[in-house]
Amino acid sequence: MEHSIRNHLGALALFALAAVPLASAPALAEDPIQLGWVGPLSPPGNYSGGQEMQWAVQLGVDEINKAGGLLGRQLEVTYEDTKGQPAEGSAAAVRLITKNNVSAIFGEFHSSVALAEIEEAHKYGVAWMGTDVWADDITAKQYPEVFRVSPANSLVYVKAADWTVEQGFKNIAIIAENTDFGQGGAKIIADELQAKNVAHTLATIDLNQQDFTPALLRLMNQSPRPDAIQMVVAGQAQYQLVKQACQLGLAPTAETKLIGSSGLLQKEVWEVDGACAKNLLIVNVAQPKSQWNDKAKAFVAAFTERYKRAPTGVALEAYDTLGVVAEAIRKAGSADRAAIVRALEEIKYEGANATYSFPTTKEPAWAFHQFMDVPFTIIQYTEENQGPEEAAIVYPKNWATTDKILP
Amino acid sequence: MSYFLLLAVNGLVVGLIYALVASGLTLVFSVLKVVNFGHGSLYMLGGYASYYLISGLGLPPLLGVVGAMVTLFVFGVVFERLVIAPMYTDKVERKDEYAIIVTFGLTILITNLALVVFGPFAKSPPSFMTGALIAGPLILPYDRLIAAVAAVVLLVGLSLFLKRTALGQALDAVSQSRESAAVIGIDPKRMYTVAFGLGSALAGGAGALIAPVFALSPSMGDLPAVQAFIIIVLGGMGSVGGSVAGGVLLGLVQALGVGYLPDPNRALAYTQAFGALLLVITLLVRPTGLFGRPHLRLE
Amino acid sequence: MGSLSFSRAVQAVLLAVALLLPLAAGPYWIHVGAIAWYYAMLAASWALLAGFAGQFSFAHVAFAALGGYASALGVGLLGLPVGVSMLLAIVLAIVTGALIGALVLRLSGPYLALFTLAISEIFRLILVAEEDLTRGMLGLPVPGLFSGQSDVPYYYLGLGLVVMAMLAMNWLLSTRVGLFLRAIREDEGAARASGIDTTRYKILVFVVTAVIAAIAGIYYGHFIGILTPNIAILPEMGLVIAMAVIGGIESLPGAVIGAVVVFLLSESLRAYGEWRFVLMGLALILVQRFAQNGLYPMIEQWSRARAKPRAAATVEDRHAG
Amino acid sequence: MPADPFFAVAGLAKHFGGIHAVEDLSFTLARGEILGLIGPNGSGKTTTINIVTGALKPDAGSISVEGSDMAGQAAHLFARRGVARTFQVPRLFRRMTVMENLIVPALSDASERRPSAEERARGVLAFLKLEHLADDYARALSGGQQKLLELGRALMLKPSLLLLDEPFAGVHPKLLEQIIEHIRTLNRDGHTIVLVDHNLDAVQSIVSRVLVMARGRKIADGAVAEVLQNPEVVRAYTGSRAGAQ
Repeated sequence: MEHSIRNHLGALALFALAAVPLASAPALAEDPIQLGWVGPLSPPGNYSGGQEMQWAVQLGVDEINKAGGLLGRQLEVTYEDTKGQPAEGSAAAVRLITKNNVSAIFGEFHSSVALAEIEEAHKYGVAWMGTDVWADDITAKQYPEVFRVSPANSLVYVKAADWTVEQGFKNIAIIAENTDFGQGGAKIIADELQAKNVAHTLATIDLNQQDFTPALLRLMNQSPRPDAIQMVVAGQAQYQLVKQACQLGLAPTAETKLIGSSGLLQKEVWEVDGACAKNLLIVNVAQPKSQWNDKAKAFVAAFTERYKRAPTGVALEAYDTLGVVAEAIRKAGSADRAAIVRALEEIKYEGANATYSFPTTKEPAWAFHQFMDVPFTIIQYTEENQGPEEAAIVYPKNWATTDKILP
Repeated sequence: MSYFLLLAVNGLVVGLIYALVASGLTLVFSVLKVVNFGHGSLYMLGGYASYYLISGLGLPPLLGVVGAMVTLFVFGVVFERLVIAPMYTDKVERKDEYAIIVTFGLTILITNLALVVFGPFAKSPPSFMTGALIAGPLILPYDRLIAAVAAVVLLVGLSLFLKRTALGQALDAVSQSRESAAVIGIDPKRMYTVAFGLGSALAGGAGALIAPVFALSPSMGDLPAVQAFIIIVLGGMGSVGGSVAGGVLLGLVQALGVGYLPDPNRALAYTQAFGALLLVITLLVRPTGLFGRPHLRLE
Repeated sequence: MGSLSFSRAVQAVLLAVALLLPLAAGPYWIHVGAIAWYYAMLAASWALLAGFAGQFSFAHVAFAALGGYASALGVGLLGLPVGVSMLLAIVLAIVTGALIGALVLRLSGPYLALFTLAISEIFRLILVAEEDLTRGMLGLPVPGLFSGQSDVPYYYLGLGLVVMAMLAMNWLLSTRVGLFLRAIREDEGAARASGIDTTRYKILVFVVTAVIAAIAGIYYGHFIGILTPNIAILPEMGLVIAMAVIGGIESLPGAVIGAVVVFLLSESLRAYGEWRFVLMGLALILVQRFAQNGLYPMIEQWSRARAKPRAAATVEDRHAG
Repeated sequence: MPADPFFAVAGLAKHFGGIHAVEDLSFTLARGEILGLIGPNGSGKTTTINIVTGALKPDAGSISVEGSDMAGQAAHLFARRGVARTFQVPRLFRRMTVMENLIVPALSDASERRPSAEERARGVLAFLKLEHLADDYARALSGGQQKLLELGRALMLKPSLLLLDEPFAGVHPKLLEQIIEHIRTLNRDGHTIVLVDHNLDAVQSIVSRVLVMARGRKIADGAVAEVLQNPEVVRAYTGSRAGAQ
């Protein structure tokens, strides 16, 4: 028997190999302050958005550490790829909380994943700060630990819908991707248009899809032809939509405007769509260049220098998310989880994109811990190869650089 | 009527492009009797290969396509020799499963590798020709037109190659019957290697041709692969002509389905389901495919 | 019978480790372990379907999705008690499993693979598109099963389900049905000529494995708390296939160990990002290329050769388990 | 007419596309009879076997087994009725042991228990002189041993009719004698046997009656010597006979 067991050790080694991480050592007191970042870095998640967020956060971390860290301690962020899968998100959250012993969690791009993560954050009493997750439900659950710097769908797409109505569009087509982001946003817009009695049609697209021509042809042949197409698409499918709508002569044209989401702020829009991207309207949740503070200017410069591409709104949001969390730690005077949660409710932090605070109002439900003054602009590319910060601002009025929509 | 025509022409053009994607899969199946579940990743590799050849070496776009095909041919030959070839020996018992697993493993390997190597942001090689052909109610972007014409050229070329050249006839002989091919002095194993290399080259060529039409991303091959599966089933597995018919049928069904189904939202959401449903029904009702020659696998 | 005792010993040790793990490991590994049980159930039942019965199906994760969604909708939409809702989901899995089993009777090899792939995609697209019912990609909330904050109850529930599924499948394989399934895998025509009603057993194996997959999905949904159609995407199916193949497609304990090892490895190598999946793809190809029956049976064989060297290595006890 | 026609087919036909693989085929078998079914390659012999064992459904005709018509029924029902077969190229359960190969058909009878099945299997193995291979994988057997095992597997069905599709093809001469001997013994023990071969010489030493097929049709049926005189048979075999050697 003894003999045979010795022979079995080989097989057990396989299992033991997998169990190695079980034995990792607990953190020491004067170790760096640990924070956890969550977001999609691989499919089926929106990995290009996640990558930009991760870069922006690391830039911020390096800045803080170079300046001496927080409370005299260095800052260390563990990045967890959640692949856009809720189970990955909840496992990542538990891992960050229990294994990496993080003081707070932030990030995320997908609402469905965020909804799984906040359950764990709530369970363990760890602050969770959403960077670019728009579903109302996230803050509507009113967990004390859950905050959000990004807009809620109701906050932005109500505005976007209102703007289209103000512009006098009479017949609006909504094209939404079949993700939490797209379906959530589309519903808000549709409801708002419904409430204002504006005709609209909804079309949902699959992100893997590459040929949208039949759907666009259908829109073209609608009578009357839509005078605006609002895309609620984050993934790369949006580039295809723009290109194909343009090649068909559907939009953007004098007859039909094309309004897109922030994915179109990435420079790839010019590589893929070329001239077709001219006259595109884009919903942007970042401040216009004219409003940039020194922080924003410095961030944009540093980001562009380091990653050889201009940051989009998502990067600014991610950078500010880290800033908010760091500020809360400073204010709390410790990396204690509960203290951070408390500090976040009292914070007033000037970031690159806005000055953040998190109200405790409970009505409407989603407003709880929701940053309300999200900068919201609608911009229009007026030249080829334009960066978003150079583009014309058509909304809101106080920031507008033009009062005329092209063409 | 012009609406119908618009949809139909668009469906036809896209269908030809689909057929091109499927042609390599067809060739591999007809000779090796293997469904290459890694086809989509080879297609993706072809797209990137041409992108880097064009942007890195400064090749003209069409030469980039040729370069991509050569690259993928070599890749296919090496993969076949190293991984697929053992299948023909007695060591491998479950041959069908073996082939599915190794080619599917190839997809997992390459798709994730692409993400690491090529990065997450979309890339797009330059257009073959910008703008669109406008004739009456018809609007056809030139890139699509060129891809469709190239598809026809490649498919006709493939058929002629199989019928007219010695190598092609040898491939065709092996696809009809390994045993009889061996009897007349053709080494089936060499033909398997050639077929897999050519199949990979065709996948790569398709990816390269379509790259300017759609953009490049590491997951760009997922959907075309599924569409290619649908097409080879529709067309009767292993028949080039059948694949063309299958591709066009799929293109038309999708275009007209999206164009005419009553609920526009659902019509679009189910675009891919149309094709999958077509596959399911074909396998149930007419397992030999709609257009192809009957195959032996079914008892 | 060396392998029998070997396999028993390994399984006993692993079960003991699994039972005691929550005492030693922190909440994270308990959480991860609880998810690993989901994959273990899927990999083992897929191994029964594909490895033993030769039905290479790509629809297995779709059955998990079916179970998870049905149970969640039963509670959320119909207002049923959780237990009733779960039962309903299982009944649905039986019916669907039988239906799919009956539809694919004439298909084998790549045709079966393509058919099930298409069915799985259609089902996933329905989950995405019918958002009024499923909430689409927003994700369907699923009520939890236990109050309290700890994942330990889920961990033990999952472990219990794995053990029960293994006992049930092992029992099935030890009866004549196991013999018939393998005969059908080897040569369906010859099996029929030997008097086996292949139709019946092919449908049976689809039903049995669909039920186990559905139970896995039900467990998973209630544990994670939210379901999205991504549960049934092709890469998830690929993960299950990789687990079963690497562990051993013709060995139920091999598949379970494969699932646990692959999942835990991919968790512990998170720092390597996408490289983990590159490695997994490579491992899948290499295992299939050089150890077609998977690593566990190889280790089993190796240990037997060490324990009792003998010339004739043809006798294997593949029911060790 | 045989005295006890317990197996009879009448008007059997099977078409594949435009090809008439079997056309209007009728014959009967008496209990205990041994029949040689011969004909050139492609004459429809294997298709006939496939039809009368349920592997293929006939387009027309009846198959009566002990008085009941089974045409169109599933293959396993034929097997359960005692109609057993072997294949041209052995189709064993390759990755199952010899013993397992044998007990599969036995256990397809729900009333048979495993111990008794194994005991019967050991008897069959003894008869075939394969006892020493009981625990080997079927795939590890030589070609001739595989043929024997397949015969054994058919025997496990307790067949009333045994259809052997080219049992001598590809068999080593040393084993050939053994197989012929087994067939003789089985026939002596009361098994009704149909022996399929394209080669008349090979079967005429065992069978007394032959049925000759050509292009899907029966062209002769009778005692060996008689059939050999039949000019149509000679014509059908001219040219193909040399190739069949």
